[in-house]
Amino acid sequence: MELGLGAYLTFASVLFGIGAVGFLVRRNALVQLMSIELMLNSVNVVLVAANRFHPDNHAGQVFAFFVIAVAAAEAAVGLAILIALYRLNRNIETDRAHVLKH
Amino acid sequence: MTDAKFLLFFFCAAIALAGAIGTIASKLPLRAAMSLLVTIIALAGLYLTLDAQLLAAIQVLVYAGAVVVLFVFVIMLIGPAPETSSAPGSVVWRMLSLVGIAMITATFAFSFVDVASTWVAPPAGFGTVRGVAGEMYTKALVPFEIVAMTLTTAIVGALAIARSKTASELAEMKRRRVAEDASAAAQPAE
Amino acid sequence: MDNLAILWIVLLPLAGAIINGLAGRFADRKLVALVAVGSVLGAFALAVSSFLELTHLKAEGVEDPRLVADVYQWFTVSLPSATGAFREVPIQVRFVFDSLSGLMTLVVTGIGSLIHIYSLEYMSEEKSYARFFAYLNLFTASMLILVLASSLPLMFVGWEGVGLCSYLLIGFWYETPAYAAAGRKAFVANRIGDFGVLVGMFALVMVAGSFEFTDINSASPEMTAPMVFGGSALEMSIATFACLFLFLGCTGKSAQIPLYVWLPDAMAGPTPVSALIHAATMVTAGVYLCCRLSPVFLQTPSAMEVIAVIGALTAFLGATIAVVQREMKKILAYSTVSQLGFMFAAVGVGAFASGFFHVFTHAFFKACLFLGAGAVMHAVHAHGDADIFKLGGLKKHLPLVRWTFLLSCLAIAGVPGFSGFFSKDEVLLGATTVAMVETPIAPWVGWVVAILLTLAATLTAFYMFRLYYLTFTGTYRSGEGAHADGEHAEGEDADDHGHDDHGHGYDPHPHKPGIAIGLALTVLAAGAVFAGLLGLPHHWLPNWWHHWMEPSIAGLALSEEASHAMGPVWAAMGMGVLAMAVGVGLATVQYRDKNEDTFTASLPKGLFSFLFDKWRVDELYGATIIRLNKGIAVLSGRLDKSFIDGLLTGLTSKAVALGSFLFTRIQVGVVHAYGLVMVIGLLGLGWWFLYPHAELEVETDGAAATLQAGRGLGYEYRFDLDGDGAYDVPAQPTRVTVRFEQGATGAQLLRAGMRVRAAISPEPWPADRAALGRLVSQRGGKTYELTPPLTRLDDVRAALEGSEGIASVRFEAVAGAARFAREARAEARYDEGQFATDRAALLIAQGRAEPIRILLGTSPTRIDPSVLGPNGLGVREEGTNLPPYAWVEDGKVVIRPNAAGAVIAGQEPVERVELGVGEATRLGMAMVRAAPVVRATVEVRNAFGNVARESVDVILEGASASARAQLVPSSLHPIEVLR
Amino acid sequence: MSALLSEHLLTLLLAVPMLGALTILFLPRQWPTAIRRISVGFLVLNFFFSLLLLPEMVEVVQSVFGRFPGVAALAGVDYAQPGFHLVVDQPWIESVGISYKLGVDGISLWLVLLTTLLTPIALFASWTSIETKIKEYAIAFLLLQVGMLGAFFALDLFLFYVFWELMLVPMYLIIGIWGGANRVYAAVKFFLFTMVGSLLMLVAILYVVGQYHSLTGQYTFDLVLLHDVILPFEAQVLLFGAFALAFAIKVPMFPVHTWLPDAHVQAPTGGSIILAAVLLKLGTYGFLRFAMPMFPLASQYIGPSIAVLGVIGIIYGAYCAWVQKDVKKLVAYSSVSHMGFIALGMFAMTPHGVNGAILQMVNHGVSTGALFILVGVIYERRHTRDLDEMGGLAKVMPWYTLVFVIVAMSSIGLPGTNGFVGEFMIMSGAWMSQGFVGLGQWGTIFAMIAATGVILAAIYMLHAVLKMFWGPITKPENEGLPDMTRREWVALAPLLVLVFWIGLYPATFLDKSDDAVNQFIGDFRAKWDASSDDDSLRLWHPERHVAPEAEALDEAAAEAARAPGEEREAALDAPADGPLAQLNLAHATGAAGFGGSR
Repeated sequence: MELGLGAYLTFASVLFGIGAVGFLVRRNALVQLMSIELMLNSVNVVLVAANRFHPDNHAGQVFAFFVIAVAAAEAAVGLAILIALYRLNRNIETDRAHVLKH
Repeated sequence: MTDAKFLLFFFCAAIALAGAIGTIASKLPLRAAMSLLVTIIALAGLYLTLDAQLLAAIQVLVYAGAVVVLFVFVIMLIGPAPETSSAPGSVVWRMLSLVGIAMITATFAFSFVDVASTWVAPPAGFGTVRGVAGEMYTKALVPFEIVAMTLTTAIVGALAIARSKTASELAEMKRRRVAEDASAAAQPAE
Repeated sequence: MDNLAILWIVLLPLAGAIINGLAGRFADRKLVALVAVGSVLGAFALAVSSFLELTHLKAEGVEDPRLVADVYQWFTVSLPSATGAFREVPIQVRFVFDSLSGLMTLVVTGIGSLIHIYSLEYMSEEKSYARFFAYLNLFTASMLILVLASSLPLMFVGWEGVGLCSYLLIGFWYETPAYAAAGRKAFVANRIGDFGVLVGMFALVMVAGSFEFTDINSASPEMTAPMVFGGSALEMSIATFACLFLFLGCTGKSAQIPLYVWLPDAMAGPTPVSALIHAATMVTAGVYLCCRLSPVFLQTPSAMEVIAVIGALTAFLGATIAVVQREMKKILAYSTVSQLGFMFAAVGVGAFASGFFHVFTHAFFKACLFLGAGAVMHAVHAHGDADIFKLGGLKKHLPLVRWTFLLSCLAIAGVPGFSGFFSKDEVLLGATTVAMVETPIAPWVGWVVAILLTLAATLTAFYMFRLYYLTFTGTYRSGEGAHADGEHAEGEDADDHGHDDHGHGYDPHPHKPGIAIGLALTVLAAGAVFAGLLGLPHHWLPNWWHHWMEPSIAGLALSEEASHAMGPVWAAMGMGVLAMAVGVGLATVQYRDKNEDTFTASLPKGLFSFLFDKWRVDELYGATIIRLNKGIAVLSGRLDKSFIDGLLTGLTSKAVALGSFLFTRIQVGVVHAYGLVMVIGLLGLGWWFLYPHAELEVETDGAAATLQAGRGLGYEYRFDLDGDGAYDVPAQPTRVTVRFEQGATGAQLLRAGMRVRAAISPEPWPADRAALGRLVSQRGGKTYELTPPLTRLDDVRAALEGSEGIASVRFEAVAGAARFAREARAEARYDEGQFATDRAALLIAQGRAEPIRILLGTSPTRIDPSVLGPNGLGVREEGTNLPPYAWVEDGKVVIRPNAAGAVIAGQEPVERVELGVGEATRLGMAMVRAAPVVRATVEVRNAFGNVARESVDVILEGASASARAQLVPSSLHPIEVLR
Repeated sequence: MSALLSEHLLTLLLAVPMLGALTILFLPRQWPTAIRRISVGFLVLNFFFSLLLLPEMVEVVQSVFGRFPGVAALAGVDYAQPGFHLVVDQPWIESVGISYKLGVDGISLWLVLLTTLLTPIALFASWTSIETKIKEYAIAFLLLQVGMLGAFFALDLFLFYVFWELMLVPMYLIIGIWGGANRVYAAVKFFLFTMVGSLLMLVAILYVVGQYHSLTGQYTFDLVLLHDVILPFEAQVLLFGAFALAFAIKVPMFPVHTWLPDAHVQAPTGGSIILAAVLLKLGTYGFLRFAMPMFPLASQYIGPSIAVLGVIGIIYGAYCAWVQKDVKKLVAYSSVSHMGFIALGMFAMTPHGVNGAILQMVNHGVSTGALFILVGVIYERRHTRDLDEMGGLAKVMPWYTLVFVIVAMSSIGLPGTNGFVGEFMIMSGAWMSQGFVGLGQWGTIFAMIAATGVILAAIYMLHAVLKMFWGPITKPENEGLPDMTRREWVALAPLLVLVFWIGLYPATFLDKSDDAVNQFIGDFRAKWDASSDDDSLRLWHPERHVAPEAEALDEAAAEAARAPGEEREAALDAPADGPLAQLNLAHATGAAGFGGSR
């Protein structure tokens, strides 16, 4: 069986889908953040795989590196917000956090 | 594709998907974090099949070593409470989202399945520290610096958001609240 | 710059004004006086010498003697010519001293000097001494510019300059609000006139092609052409248009109906100003302008008639108002209005020189009267104006003033022998000439003018002597003891400028004027007596004036016989003397040595107050024009804030607020709702990226068509242009034939195959799903078909040749293979064989309108009958309405008109019309043509291998198909298709 | 030095205020006097540099400083020569043809000098009225000058747009920070109005550039090149409309003028001066430089309508001015009225009409600038601009009165002052505007209505003078007001000189712009002729443009020639895949691919 780019892309899209479902279905902000990490990782898979099939340079890998860095930053800030939210509401369920509505 | 890589791909992909499902399905946040860890390590394996050794290492270091640990810290900080049962109305929303996402994923996945590609031998040094770094510090230097600044900003921001109030600030808040309450109490009296 | 002296006439007073204006505040009064009087006297001296030079020239026989000072070119405007090119018309700063302007210059500088001298004493107690003289000098300079200017724009400089000085001098005692308001009124009224001068100027220059007076005058015969204004020819000639507008300017400057209202108010200024500006010089500028442009005015009898009637009416109106006024200067002001009316009446009846002669004599006696009034006011310390009912008996106190005043009164009343008699006689003669002799001007105008002027002259004689008697005879009514009844208990504050001192008495001890006042009065009185001698009645005596003015001022062309007719002469003289006698006599009877108003008080109450309130014209203007304009101003001020700004800012901000309100509704604040929106967005994006969109567009040109498919990410296209199911536009067809070396082993072959793939892998991602190199043939070595971009063929070739076991690589084009291609556009030229047999288009065109296209299939399609023309609905014989139908049968279009069209065209109704493609016929009012249709399809595939297909029916409007069908030009009759 | 001065004079003129802004930036804010002196110093220096634009001044400089190296190499600009002078053209963003292209000609010359003259005066006149954030104020002024000069110089539409917007920001800050009580409203209004217009203009610019690209295959924002594009009539109307909206708002023309009174009333004195004297001119200048030459058919079609708006503005602005209580508002509305004259003159399309419009721009800058300084003078003393609060000032401030009356007279166009020459040229220009190009039959009517504006100008201006100066002093606060200070004299003196200079000897100014105007009208007519013959999208002078297709084809052919043997066949088979193919996604396969296959 010949596995090519298609296999990686398919895998990435499924992983992205799982992440998206997690983000939408769960109400726990922590899990939602993790779902976001899943989605970011799926994108990284696409980048790295595409790079592998066009190995002239490392654009894909470098970009994936940046994605990881930004994801780390996002996790840090996201978790900080989460703690602030927790301090305010005593829970971290996102559908109860709509203070900023209107 | 060598057989070893072939096997590694399937192995890692299966574990990663399983971990991902575990992440979103487990009731306890801590379990979710552990599943995420599994997924991330499996992804590092996938990177290896793609000749991205450095990235595989970074994946393990940054994600497993930092991000997931951060998650665990936070879980420990706020208590590993499971999700409460949700209001009935929002279930419809979430089911709709679930179905929608499933449809999209299927669409994408089936479109991607047949994408043609050819395995070519990568040039020497592909995916190694030397190869990636050589490119990152030449061609992508400016974005690299920007990312550095972003990280710094994020750290400062995270600190600013997450830190608790100082004693004097708390006192001030309390004083104001008391005053507000007093005026609110005075209002109906008039 | 031919004559420096002329330039210095203007520059001297100007320099005086600048020096006094800037430095006078810090300088000694004597110095100020020296500069002010010296500069004007210098100008006068220069004017006299220039005038003598002029007389010399005249004596030497120069037809039109003139001294010219050409200073510099101010700016240019460009006149459009018939060819569309522009001709530059320079506007020169050029001063011309000719017979007309020379005389006027003499008047301005001469009387100006006298009034300057007079002011030395009169204004001696004034604080803003230097300011006064600066203004006065500036006025003199402006007036000289006005007079000496050789062209309309330069004259306009002086014209507005005197207006400005008038404004400044009327408001000289600006602390009294009423005075300042009077100044503004004068300026605005003048400005309305200036508007007329501007418009008139533009109208004239379009014909004359120059701003110079001489050019305009010489071009005056061309000005009888109708005026073209706003693209349509008016019912008046250019001359009439221009002259009426110029006359509007004159009514402003020279205080004629309807703009005269400012002049009586202008008496708020110091008396020397009233004498110089508002009696002797500035107000006569209008007459001067008319005289300057007399040839143009003579081209337009209708405008002249208007001027004559308005002048006469003004004369009468001014005189009636003057009769009942109480203040000296007010009476003199209305007298001035009235006398200006005389001048314009003269202009209007074509007696320009006579009008100007009246300007000349009037300058003397009116200046003398004003200065006399000033001397009286100075003597009794009246400020602003002097009420004649508080004066009286001053002949004892002020003998010199009394005698000069009397002489001037005699002059203005027209007592024979005095200057006013001669000039007024000339004016009346002009009117009676028009009335009794054949001229271009209607005789009734002459009669109206003569009668009105006679009445005005009568009134003039009356009110002037009323003024004289009440002021100088009788007893002094402000003398000591006159106010024993305590009426004047508030103390002596009449000296304080800015107080309205009506109701108070004056200084009980009038004091005699000094040398300066006396000198000015004496000289002017002499002028009032003798100036008339320049223009003795020419029927008996030599008339220097007309002779002198001949080159500068045109007059009515009279026949030999008419110019010697004695009727008008006797009539004019009779009227003048009669008027004088009645007026003076009545005044003497009523007022001599009287102390109260015996006559005017006996007038009916209503008439008196009507006259006393100046015919209520100010009130009329206030209630109509000013109120209207103020109303517009207030309204626009409010509208600007509420409506326009409200619309621009209010409406938009409301719209934005509404939008933001709506958009904030969307923000429900629930994360999952946002997530769902994201899902929807993803769905859209996914659909967009995963499935291609053909978006086929067609452009046809004759039998050819260009098809263009929309662009998209990684799209590839193939076209079927003629609907036969085969894709006509193929891929970039390149076949690579790889020949292997003899005896290559299986392993080598396998490696080579790998190598081929590896070499092509830098292909942009993703390429053909079935791998870049597809094995298509194994005969004679393996043959791969590749679709790499052609720019990379070199790389491919190098890579292939470098691989093991490959002997050679050959590229060849693949013909006819229907493959996906990257082209988005395809062009096709169709021939008959490609036309669809089951489809056709019907083009129905009415007249030159864009045709209506109807696509037909094999089943009948209903056609809207109105496209065949109005009421195109056919009526079958049975009486049922059936619309026409059309369909395609055997590649031909069949139309069943159901009598449609025949109704309009009046033909026999046809059952059935058959058109081959490309054929045309006429149905009703429309040309109907069958156009062939081909079916084109595009198939688009994107990077993910999803395929979209879109088909269009291409209507080949221009296709003439074949020889068997010819296009029928619309001019021919419909072809016979009846079966 | 010589190269700097003679070749990069325009850049220098932009650099000096920029440098000034940088210098001020690094001065401590505790030194207000130093900041004021240095900022005015830089502006004055720039004014002297800008004088080098005049050939006469170059001669003077050479006769005085001839022995310094480089000065002798200076060359005075000959404005009689057609085209732009002192052109600087450096590529900036080459991929889309944006360049740093500056130039000056007879049309912009006096506006540039007006800018360099009035900016220091404005800053100097508001020397004491600004007490807070002096540093920022000075920087805003210096940057404002960069923006204004850049907009006058720019010959690249993108560059023009950049400067056009650049100038918006400092003015927004000047109004919004140092303005009156309602300053934020006024500043936002000013900003929004101008932005709305300029965004549409940007769209229009991009459209024209796109059309040029479709004609020649290359991108450029160069005005000179884009000027050659002849667009279809309908497109011209839309584009001209977009440009006209931007410029009309800036001018401001009648219905979109409402930002001006608010901005003026709230702006500090210096801001008002610059706003009235220079910023408004950019609107009319934009018409002359961009909108009219690029779209002659539309300009001719819409021009009379804009002239109608101008005429309405003349009358309406005057009426509105009459009833204002606030002197500044009065002057602001008088600006609407005066700018209406300029619009009328421009669209008359007669040489003296256009020339008069240019002169009137300068006039309005001088007169209204002076008026705003004068209003600032009284505002500083009385802290009110209400006409009812004044009265009888002539007694306490005679010199102030004299200057005010002179400037008022110049504003109402008294002959002998600058206002008359401009208004006269404009009105006679409108009257004489005949033929196909210009106002045609409407000219006479417009001129006549405009002439009534002369009456109204007298009414409102004298109304203000009457209320302010004449009559007795009714308010005790007005007694003992000091007359003009030396600083105020210094600020006003150059403007007073200009009032009479232009009024008495306008040739100095008109001579420089004459040839440029004649060329402008000649060009306009020629292009109008060409476009009315055939208004399809095309280049007016195709020979002036390099056709890059030809280049590209040459390149492709050369490449094909390089490819040896068999490959040539393949390369020639699909010529469409040359370099051009990457630019144009859609391209023809050529008939060969289709053939007769059926």
